[in-house]
Amino acid sequence: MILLEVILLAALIVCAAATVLSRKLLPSVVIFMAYSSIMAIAWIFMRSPDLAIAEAAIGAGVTTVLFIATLRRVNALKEGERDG
Amino acid sequence: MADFSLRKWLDGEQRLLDGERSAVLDTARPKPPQAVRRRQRHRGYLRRWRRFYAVLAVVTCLMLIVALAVTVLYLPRYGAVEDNPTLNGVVEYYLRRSAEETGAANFVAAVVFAYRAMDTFGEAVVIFAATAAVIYLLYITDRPVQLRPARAPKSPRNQILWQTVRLLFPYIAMYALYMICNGHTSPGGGFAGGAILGGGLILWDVALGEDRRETILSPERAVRAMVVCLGLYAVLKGVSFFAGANGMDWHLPTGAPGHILSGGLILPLNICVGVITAGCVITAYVLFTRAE
Amino acid sequence: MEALLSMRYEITSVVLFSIGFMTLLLHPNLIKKIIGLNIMDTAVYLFLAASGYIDGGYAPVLRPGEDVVYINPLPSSLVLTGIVVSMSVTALLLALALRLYRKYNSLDLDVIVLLAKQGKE
Amino acid sequence: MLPLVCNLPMICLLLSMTVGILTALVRNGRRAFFLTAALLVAVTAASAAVLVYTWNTGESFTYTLGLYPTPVGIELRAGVLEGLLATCFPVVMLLSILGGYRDICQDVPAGKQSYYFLMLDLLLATLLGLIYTNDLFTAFVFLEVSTIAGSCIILSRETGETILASIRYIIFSTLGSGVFLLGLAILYQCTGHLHMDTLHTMIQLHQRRGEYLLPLMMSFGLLLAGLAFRSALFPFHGWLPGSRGSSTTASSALLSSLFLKGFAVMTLKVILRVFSLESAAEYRITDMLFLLGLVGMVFGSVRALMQKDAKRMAAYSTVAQMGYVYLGIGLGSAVGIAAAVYHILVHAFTKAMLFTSIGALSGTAHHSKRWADLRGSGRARPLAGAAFTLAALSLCGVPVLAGFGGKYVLSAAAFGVPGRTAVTLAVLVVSALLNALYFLPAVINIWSPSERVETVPRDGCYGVSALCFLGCNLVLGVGFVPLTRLIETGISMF
Repeated sequence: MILLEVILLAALIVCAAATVLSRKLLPSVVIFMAYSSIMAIAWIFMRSPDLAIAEAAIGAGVTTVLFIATLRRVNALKEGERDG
Repeated sequence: MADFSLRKWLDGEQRLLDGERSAVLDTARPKPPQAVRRRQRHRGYLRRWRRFYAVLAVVTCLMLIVALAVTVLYLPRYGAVEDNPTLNGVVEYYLRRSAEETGAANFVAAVVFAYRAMDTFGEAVVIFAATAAVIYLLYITDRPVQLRPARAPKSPRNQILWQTVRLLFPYIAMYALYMICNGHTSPGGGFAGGAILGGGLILWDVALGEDRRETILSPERAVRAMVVCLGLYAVLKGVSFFAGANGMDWHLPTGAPGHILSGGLILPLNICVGVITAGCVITAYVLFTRAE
Repeated sequence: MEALLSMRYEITSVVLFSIGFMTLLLHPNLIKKIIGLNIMDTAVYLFLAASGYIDGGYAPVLRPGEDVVYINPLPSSLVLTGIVVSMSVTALLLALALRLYRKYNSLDLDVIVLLAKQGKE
Repeated sequence: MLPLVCNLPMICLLLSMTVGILTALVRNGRRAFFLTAALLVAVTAASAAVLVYTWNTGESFTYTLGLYPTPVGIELRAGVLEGLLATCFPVVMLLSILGGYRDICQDVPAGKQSYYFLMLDLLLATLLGLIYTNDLFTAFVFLEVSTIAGSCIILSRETGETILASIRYIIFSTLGSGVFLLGLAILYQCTGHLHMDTLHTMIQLHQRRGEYLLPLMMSFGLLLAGLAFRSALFPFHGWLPGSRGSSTTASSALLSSLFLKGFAVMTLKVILRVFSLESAAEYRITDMLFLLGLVGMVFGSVRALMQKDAKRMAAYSTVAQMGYVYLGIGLGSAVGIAAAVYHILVHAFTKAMLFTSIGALSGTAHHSKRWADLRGSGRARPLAGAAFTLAALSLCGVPVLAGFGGKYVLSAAAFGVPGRTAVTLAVLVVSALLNALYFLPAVINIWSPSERVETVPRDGCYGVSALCFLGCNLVLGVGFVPLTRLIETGISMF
């Protein structure tokens, strides 16, 4: 069990490092989503289902959607309009 | 004159920029030669400072890691049952008495909405303030306010997406509502349920096609719903704070823990919080993709 | 080694905290900074939540009629508050990033600071 | 049944949040302004009642939020000091909004004005929350509310510069609150409480037994570092000048004079209520704060000397003035802390007056804040010129004005701490000289003749606010003896 937890935590660190180091934005947002999902699993290991649900819905779900919406808008802006 | 403030360090001001970026910057505005020379000298200065600060930051950070890691070893062991100061009377109280006192089977919900209700109200205000700030930034302008389609008009609706979402959406909404309304009996609650509801609304909005001007829930309506829910929260909790501090015995019937109609104020508060979270999520998404 | 292993969650959260902290301070790209902020926050939440775990404890939902050990619900409720707060701050920062991009056509704070300075001169 | 007065802190807190929330539905900026002003008056009156009540009873009271006694539930706590601060802060806020109202109308687009006032209401809620709370986690929640409200207040004028300043501000404040939360998590792990008074007993217990000394020290440091990030203590001040320089008058006045002070009050709470002055001295925290305060005083003044822009100069002067506050805390005695609190009040009133008068003066120069453009502006608006002059003189420490009281109290406190008297006095003198060095040319500049005289319409709002500020300034400058006694009483029951 501890082995599983250690692997999980190592994956967490790897994901965090990969998010920060990846050169493109969209991949790093997607890796961040994976990071949040792993975090949700870590919280299940701590017997906190409330947190796991909240993290999966808010961290991995909503935050990622907002990031992607922003990136998409930025790409749309890159092609056309901008003010001032 | 080099600027020694932490701000420069934070933003990496005028770092020697790599090829692409310096191309952007040089074409931005031609400079007279003297100014260029001065600027280059300035830039050299700042680059050295920048490097110094980067090294400083890394060193500070490493020191912080080591200090924290050593500190961690002095803390009570993870999961310890003995010698653990966190297992004191307070936790005992929550676990032994909260079920009968608040009527909620979920201890976390009891703590969030009954014992530490003020924190949760503050948190709901944070969500509301963030929504208001997003609206302030992206929505209100001097011109008449309007949303624009996220994609060029008349682009055909994606049929696969539309059919899938039409099938899925009722289940998502039902799941979210279940989670919000059962926050006091099972894990979940208003925040997670509200986020799921907001996600479902986003999906619905995407599937309806992004060439429309109107959205599934306009920011004004979302704000109105949020204000009503926050007001309700404030009134309910204000009365309960007042009654509690003055020793009056005012509370809703607590009911049997585990039953849907139990938990006194927790169920209405969960619904309020769910609406607030969902409103924040959908408003932020709508404005990110469609604001003029 | 034994000690490190027994404090695995705390150690991980310290490492994550410093990753997030460094990104927030040193990365020039705004989106990366926001991600770093989120990593830093979740690291603190991991630390806080780890203090609530009790060996052999059950999830903090009442099991009627059973005399079992539950985990400490207080850290969970604090972290629940925290997760939602960091989502709100993220939304606000992203909105700011969009505005900034519309003004300067860049998300790179180095470039933006320089453009802002040129605009002033 | 409690006396009705004891309910007032909770009512003020909930009222300011609720009014803020309802302001979102108000479309008209003027109506939102009146709503906010009414709220501020009500809160001032209520807090004054709390002040009088606690002064008469001679002890602070706690107010449990809900049916549950602490440490299970959470509570507010109010005493003389809390009452005093909660009375003064809304007054400063009201006067700043009044003084900067014309600029708000011009700088903030009409549709956004009600949202601007919404954020001001939330700022008030934050301040009240930080003043009254007796629970560390509640303080964290209010820190986050202040992050968002503050960023919008900075963004009052939407230029690229303010957006950048606002982002910088959010980054610094989230760093600060992240560090604060980490400290809180460590503290929770080794004590198991969040309620401040219970934490205090637990910490004393641990220290007597010699347990968890390292984690306690670490958490103390982290909590203070987080708050120092927020209150722009010297090495963490980087976000401050930009955010002050470019936003509207009322925003800069409020952010400089009040916003930072809420976190300074929280610092006091962490030192006095959660830990204790002895352990702060033992962990060398007071030495650290003393040193940073000293450096901040000199550094802020030197940087202010180099600015060509009035608002940026005032912003760097704020860095220096925060140095005074932390210097007072760093003296490590009750008198020193009383001096720090007194300086918080002095600076709140004086700096708000300075910023509003700069705003009024720049109205004659097409809203430019550069000294070159402000030349002769005092002749066009004599009242604003006089207010600027008096505020500047007050910051230099001329007698009868508030700044003199602050410096006097601080140096009197320094005499009680043998090792630090000489250093404190020397730096106080140097800082006063530096203040004079950058304020006197400014004062001469605004009064010197200039051919470019622009007539501006009379501004009644500003007149009222300037006169009130002047009155408060004189009161603080003359009445420092009874006021410090009040503050010392407040600290003894803090």
